[in-house]
Amino acid sequence: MQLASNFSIKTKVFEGPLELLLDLVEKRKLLINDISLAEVTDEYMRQVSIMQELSLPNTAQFITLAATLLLVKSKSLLPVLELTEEEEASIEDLEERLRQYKLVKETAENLQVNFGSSVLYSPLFNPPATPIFVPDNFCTPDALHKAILDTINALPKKIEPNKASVKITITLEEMMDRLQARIRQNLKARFSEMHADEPERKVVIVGFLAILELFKQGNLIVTQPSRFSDIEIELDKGQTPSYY
Amino acid sequence: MPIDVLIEGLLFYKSAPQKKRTIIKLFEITEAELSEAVSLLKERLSKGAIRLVETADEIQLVTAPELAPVIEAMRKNELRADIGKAGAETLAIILYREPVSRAEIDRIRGVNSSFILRNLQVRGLVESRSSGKGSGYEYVITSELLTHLGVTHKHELPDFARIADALDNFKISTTEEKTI
Amino acid sequence: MPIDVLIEGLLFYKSAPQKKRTIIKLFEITEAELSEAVSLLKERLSKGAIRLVETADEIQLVTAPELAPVIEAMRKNELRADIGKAGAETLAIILYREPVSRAEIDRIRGVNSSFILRNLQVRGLVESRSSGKGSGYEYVITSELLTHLGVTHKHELPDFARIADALDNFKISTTEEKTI
Repeated sequence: MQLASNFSIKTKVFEGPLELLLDLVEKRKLLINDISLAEVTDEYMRQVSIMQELSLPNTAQFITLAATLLLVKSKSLLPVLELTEEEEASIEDLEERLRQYKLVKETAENLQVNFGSSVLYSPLFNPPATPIFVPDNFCTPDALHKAILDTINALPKKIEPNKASVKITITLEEMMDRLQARIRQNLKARFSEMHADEPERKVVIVGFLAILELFKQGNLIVTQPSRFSDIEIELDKGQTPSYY
Repeated sequence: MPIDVLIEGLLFYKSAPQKKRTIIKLFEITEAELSEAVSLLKERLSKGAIRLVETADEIQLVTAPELAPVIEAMRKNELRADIGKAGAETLAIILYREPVSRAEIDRIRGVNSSFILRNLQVRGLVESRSSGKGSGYEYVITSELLTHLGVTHKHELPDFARIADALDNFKISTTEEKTI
Repeated sequence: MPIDVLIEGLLFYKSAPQKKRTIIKLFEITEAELSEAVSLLKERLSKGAIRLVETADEIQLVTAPELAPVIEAMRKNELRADIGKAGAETLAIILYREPVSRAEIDRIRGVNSSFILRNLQVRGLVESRSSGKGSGYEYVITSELLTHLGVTHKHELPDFARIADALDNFKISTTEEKTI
C-alpha cells in the first residue's frame, strides 16, 4: 500500500501513448520532429517497461507506438538504414498525430478552465401541481418488463482485457542481455544470422536498436563492409576486459 | 445592468410568479424603480411572443395570448403521443428501482434523461421528491400509475429479483471504475 | 404571425432545447425560413435578458451571460462541475470537428474513449446520432454544452476558426487504424 502510493506520487499516470510521448518531448522543450522523437525514445521505452512490470492495463497500445519510435531512433543512429515507404509514412504520421494531439490537449486545457465559469441558464422546471394522468400503451407490466430487459441488455459490458493484436512482449533490456550473451559465445556474429529465425519484424528492430545502443556505449565493434551488406558485430575486448 | 433586464432574467429563469416584495429586496430597489422597470419591460416584450402579467403582489412571464391556440395544439399533441421507447425505459427503471435519483437513471441508460423525466411528470406517471440527503431529487411512480398497472407489491413484477440483481451488479461495477 | 414569434413562443413554452428538424415540421417551414427567423429572433432578443443558443441540430432559450453571477448567487453553494482532463480532450475534439465518429476520436487521442463518451452523454454535453452512411454513429455537441461554456454559438469561442482549421489540416493517413 505504502509502496503503491509512493509510486503514484513519483510517476505521472498516462492515459495513452501520445500523452506520454508529448510529455517527454515537452519536458525537454523540444519541437516535434524526428530528432526530438529519437531523443526521447529511450525514456519512452523505460516508462513502458515500468508499466509492463507493474502490469498496468493498456500497456499494449503503448508498445505499438514504441515500434515506430524505435524505427525513428534506428534511423537517427544509422542514417544508412533504408526504411520502406510504409515505415517512412508511419514516422511522418506519428509526427503529425503528435502535433494534432498537442493542439487538442492545449484546447482542452482552455475548455476545462472555461467550463462552468459563466453559465447560460435555462429556466427551472416546475412540475405541475395537479398533473392530468395520461398513461399510454407502454404503461402495462409486460411492456415495462420488456423495456427494462432492453435496458439491461444495453448496459455496457465489463471492459474486456485488452485484445489488441500486439504480440511483442520483449523489452529493450531483455534484448540487450540476450544479445550480449550471444556475442560472448560467438565473439563475432552476423546481424542476419542472429535474427534469421525471428518471425516478427518488430523484434528484429528492437534487436537492431540494442546493437546500436551497445555500440554507442562502446561495448561492441560494429562493421558493415559495404552498403547493404551484412552487419558484423564483435565484443570490444580491448575496452571492456571486465566482461571476461 | 438595467433593472428591467435583471427582472426579466429572474422571471425567465424561475419560470414562475415572483413576489414584487422579494424582487425589491433582492435587487435593492424602490417600489417606484420596480414599477418603472416593469413598464419598460412590458413595452420591450410587446413585439415578441412573451408577455409580462402583473397582479397586485406578483409578476410573471407568460406566452402572448395570440399564441394560445398554437400552444394548446402543441400541448394536446404532446399528450396524445406515446412516451416512446426512451420514455418506457426510464419509466421501467423507476418502477423496478424506486426511489431512484436522476443520476442513477442516467447512469443506467447512458444518456441524459432530464427531458424525458419532465414529460413523465407532466403526464402524471412519475413524481419527484426531495431525497432528504443533499440537494438531489429522487423519482417514484405515482399512485395512479401503480393502480393502473395493478401492482400492489413490487415482488409481483415479472422477473423482479433477477432484474434487481442485474442493476445492483451494474451499480457496483460502475462505481469501481473511477477512471475519469 | 411572424415565424420568429412562433418559434420564440415554442421555445419559451418548452423551456428546453428543441430540434430544428421538429420545428421545421411543426410549422411547415423551410430550412432557410428557420434560419432567417432564428437570426431575427437573436437580434430582437439581444437587448434583453434572454439569449438563443444554437448548434447544428437544436436551438434553446437561456439567460444572457451577464446574468450568470445573479443566478449563481440564487443557486447557492452549488459545486462547479469539472469535466476532467480526458473529458475535456474528448469534448474539444467533438466541438471542433463535429460530426465525428468514435474511431476518429480514439485515433486522435490514441486511446479508447468509449467510457468517457458515455459519461459525456450522461451529462448531456454530447449526443450520438446515426451517421447516415453505414451503421456507424457520430457525435455532435448539444446546446447544453454551449451553455456551460457561456456562448450562444460555438463560433464565439476564442480562436474557433483557427483551431478548427488547424485540426482539419493535419496530414494523417486515416487508413492506419492499427494504433489503438
